[in-house]
Amino acid sequence: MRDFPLFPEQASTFANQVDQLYFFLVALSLIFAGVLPFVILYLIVRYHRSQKVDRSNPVDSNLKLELTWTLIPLALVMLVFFWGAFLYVQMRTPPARTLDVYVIGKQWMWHVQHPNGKRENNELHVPIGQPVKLIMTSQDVIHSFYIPAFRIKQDVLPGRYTIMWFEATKPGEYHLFCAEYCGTEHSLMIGRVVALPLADYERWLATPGPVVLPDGTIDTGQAIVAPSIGDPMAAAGARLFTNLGCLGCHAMAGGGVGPSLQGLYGATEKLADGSTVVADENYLRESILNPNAKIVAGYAAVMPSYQGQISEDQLNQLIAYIKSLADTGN
Amino acid sequence: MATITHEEAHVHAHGPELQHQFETPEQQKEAATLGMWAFLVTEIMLFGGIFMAYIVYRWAFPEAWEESAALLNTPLATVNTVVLLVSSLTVALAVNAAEEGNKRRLLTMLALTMLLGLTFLVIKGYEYSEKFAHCAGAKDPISWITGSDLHESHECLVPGRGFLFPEEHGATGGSHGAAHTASMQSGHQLFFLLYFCATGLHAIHMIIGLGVMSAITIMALRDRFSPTYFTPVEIGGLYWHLIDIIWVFLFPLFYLV
Amino acid sequence: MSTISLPQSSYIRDNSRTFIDWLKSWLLTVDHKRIAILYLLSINFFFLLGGLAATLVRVELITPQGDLMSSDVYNRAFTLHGVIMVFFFLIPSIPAVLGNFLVPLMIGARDLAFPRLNLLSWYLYMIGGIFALIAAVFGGVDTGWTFYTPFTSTYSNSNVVMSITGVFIMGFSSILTGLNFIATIHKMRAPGLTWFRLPLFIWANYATSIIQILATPVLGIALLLVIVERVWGVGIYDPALGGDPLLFQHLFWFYSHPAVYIMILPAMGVISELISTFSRKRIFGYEFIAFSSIAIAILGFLVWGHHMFVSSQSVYAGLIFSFITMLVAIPSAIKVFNWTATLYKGSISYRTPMLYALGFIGLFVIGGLTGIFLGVTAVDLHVTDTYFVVAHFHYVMVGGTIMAYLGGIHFWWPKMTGRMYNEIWGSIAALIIFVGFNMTFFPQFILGYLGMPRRYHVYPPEFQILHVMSTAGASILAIGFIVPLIYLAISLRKGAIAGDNPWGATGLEWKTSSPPPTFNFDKTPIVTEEAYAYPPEAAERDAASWRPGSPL
Amino acid sequence: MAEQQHTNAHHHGDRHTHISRGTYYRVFVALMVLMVLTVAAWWVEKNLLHIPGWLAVTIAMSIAIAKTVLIVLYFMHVKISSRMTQVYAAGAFVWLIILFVITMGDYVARGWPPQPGPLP
Repeated sequence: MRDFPLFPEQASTFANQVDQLYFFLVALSLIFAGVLPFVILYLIVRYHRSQKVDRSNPVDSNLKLELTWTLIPLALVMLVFFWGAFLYVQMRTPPARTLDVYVIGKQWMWHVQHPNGKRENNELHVPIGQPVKLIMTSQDVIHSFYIPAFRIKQDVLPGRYTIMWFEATKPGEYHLFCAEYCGTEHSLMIGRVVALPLADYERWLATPGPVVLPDGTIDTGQAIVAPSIGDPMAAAGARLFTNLGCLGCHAMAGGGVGPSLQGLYGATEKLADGSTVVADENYLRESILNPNAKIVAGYAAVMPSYQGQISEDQLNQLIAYIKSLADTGN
Repeated sequence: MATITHEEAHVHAHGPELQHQFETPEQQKEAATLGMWAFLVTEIMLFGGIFMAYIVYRWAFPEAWEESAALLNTPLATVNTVVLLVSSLTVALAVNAAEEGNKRRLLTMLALTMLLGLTFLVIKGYEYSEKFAHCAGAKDPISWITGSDLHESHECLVPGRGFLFPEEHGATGGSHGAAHTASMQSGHQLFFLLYFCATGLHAIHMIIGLGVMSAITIMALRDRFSPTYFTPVEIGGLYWHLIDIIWVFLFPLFYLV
Repeated sequence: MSTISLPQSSYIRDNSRTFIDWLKSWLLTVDHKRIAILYLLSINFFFLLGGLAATLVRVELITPQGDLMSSDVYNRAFTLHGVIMVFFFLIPSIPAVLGNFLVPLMIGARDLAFPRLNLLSWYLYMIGGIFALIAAVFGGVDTGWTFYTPFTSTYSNSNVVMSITGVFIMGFSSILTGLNFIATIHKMRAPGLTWFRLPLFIWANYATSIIQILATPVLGIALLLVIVERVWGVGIYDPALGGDPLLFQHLFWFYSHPAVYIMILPAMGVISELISTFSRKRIFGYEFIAFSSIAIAILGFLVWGHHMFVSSQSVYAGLIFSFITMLVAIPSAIKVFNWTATLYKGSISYRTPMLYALGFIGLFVIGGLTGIFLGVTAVDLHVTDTYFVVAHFHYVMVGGTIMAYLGGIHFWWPKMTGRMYNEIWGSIAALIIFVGFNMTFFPQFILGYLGMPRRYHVYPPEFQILHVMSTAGASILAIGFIVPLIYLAISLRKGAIAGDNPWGATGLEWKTSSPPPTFNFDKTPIVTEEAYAYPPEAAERDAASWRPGSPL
Repeated sequence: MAEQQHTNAHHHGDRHTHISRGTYYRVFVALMVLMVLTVAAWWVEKNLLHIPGWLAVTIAMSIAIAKTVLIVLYFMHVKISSRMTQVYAAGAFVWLIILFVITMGDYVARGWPPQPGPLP
């Protein structure tokens, strides 16, 4: 017997909350969609033209009745709106301390890189009981990262990062879908999410394995370090930072042509035009690809663009590196 | 049942300009005006989409906007604005003449309007051809046509694969090669793309407007209008004024950044 | 008028002698009724075509593997289904067929305000349709009917420009219909026909027309920019060139959300007519139904962002769009309650149009309520872009618009053709459609909550049972759509002569002969009473006259 | 035909009012003045004093709106048109504003290009 599910598994902290709201909505719907048809059935049988019943004094308007069936539904939808809104804000606001995983979508596969440098394709291993933040971008068209068992979905856009977070609660394997139509093999852009206890996750992280990189080359010997020791994604970023000559201007001690990046991530930067901006992933991304869009106050617009010179993959590593500078700076 | 149809009855009761579906000339005129306004609403929303894109990208790339607008020919556009405003006056006077039944003045005003409309298009065409000439490597449209004075192109403001924003106008200065990738120029290219889309769509409307005005002129020549019936002049005028209004916004948005 | 023969002169008859003359008399007609018939034929053709594409999609989905067709063909099939059904069937369906036929009749006018524009709008519709057909025949389109960028503008290798041109041209047809109705309803009402005496169908069409003229041009420009981007390779929506793909979504949904109301508002208008007529009662809460149409038209413009909750639109915008979406639910609820209340103390008959109307209420309630699920941000994050959405909008569009369209066609069929269809077959078909529809789409709600994404060609095997149920329902639904074609066609020759007012309905369209003469009324009617002016004792009298053997 | 008069006659009182040629000329002069003003403002902020961008845009747009109002009211006869025409003329601009304000509201709050709000 093939399994025949009627309800999806609950495997994240959101799942139960979303389902509660869902069941509340189903209950509300049953009151309307379940009762109203019976009212209609009753009326059309009782008042069928063959029935001899009292039809005197028909009414064709009643303000009280109109107000009742305007205001009661209004109150109910407001209730579900606020319920949904609070949950939504929560689902869209990642906590401060998260495990950051970088995701690149491309026609038609998902490419994932963990902080320690471990890569995987069309799979996502996550620890349970730990908030995980996915920092996602696309190389081509719009995709959407969707894990039904976690009740969460976020479009993945080219040219910017979108962020999604969740906390898995139950070990197991779950579906991973691309939910935004992205071309011919859209329905093959699927995979699995493996939720593991933290210890198993760390063991898995330390296991090297060959993986196809987004640019098509095969990476066989990944430099894997135990997650507690260091951050090889950031290490790769640091190497890149040196190789690209960034250090020439962005001296760590400050005083260079460009601002120091020490403690930059998460800080509020003052810009030349007087406005301020919070230095998050999207700001860092823009500052690398299009440096002149936002000039930090006190510096000249002299940095060249790295658009087309580094891949999405390398960009992720650079950003991981800059983020690691914030951690040590604190 | 009556055998005389309404149409026959109406042709007798009123002039031939009253169409069969209407009861009175007033009703016909009001319906035409309201219908035209509904159409103008549509036109405004059509340009609204382009203006929406304009607002988004100007907000995203303010410097690119300023640098790009400096390369447009503002004096010519100013002349064009005057031309269009005058044509709006002549159209308004044409409607006035039709209302007063003054055929001579009506024809003069219509002719003036079309002449001004053509002037606008000629100036606009010159502006466009300047841009295209630069892409072809010529200094101005005349040398482009004659084929003389061709040199290595350092500017091409027509969006597309050959788009090249001149370095000396960019904020970055010329020393960094990487500063001139497609992405760096995207703001500039978007400006010119929107410029060509918006003014091009406007020019198409202008051409349609000229067609409408010619049709009205022919009708006027055939004595189709009277002080009681000049609806085509009136709704044609509305269309012309709308073209004018759109230019009133395009002018500061593109040339006076 | 006698009920023994059709009237001597009507809009259908003419004295053309040759076939060419006859053809010309139809293709160059400016009579709103003939144009409505032209629309009826062409729209039904597109409906069958869209239905064929849907059949392909459903048959493919019987098995979880892609064994019947390749993914490319599948993508083209669902795109064809979406483009044809949305742009060439649902949007024009009720306004262009029933609206065209009935608006002048219902307001006592001889024609629409701009008959030639009306004909032009049909030609634009046909040209747009031909573009879409050519695009389909020469390889098809694989973008989905939403044409999302940058896939559509940069990556798709199919006939995008051709299809978009078709949709663009169709848009102008829709605009012309809208502005024609606006001028007509404002300026051409019969003497005495004040706004609050208008049938609710007119109110609904008026609200629809407002949406058509305000929203359609924005779609036009959004699609035009996609064409510009594709043809010239410049980036207005492509982030690689500085553009923003979300701008397209904003412009697209600024049209396409109100477009949902272009589809459903006229349907609600039809239902108001049917419920009142077959209850023999003035409609309950006339003003509330009338103003709720206008409220839906206006609020409908403020909610487009609820299609973009997961698109990386700002959280603030998401909350505001969600809030207004909740408000839109209210006028729809008001309508449903008022229709139900109309039944109370009526004299109800189960004629075919009434069956469709009752079916509409049931299905629309489900469609509307699941719309609230989707409007609630937190739930939407899970169910958007899944079969839940597919089921929801099919409940609204098929369960709503098509039920009303069929109900309206049956109700006014005697007025259009002068003949009655077979009542028994009519009722059977209505029931088949109702059952088949629920079987097709209810399982899709479960599929959607399970997480089955839409537009999937192959899918995990545990979803198969629900997909098979859905396809089984779809085959019943298909039969339900074929049956009316047959008995309606037969009725053209064999149907009983209907007479002017077979339903005993109020409304000006029933005061003229069936089919109506070319200029609708021999004498411009003067209106002295409100719409649905059934006297208080009408229901009682109707019930008293019922004998066993009279129609149910 | 007398009894078939159209009923929607609430504005019949002013339908024969009419805008004189003198008004047209005066409106035209006002339009030209406004045009000179907008170009002058642009020239001043380019060459003489630097003012913030938002102020320059506000000036330019206010002048454009003033011109539009003049054209719509007088040249397009909306001032003496029926109430319905006035509603439609105003409606178009109201709907434009809906489109602009809501869409830009999203952009400003979301931050695109990236510029995060308090809710990332």
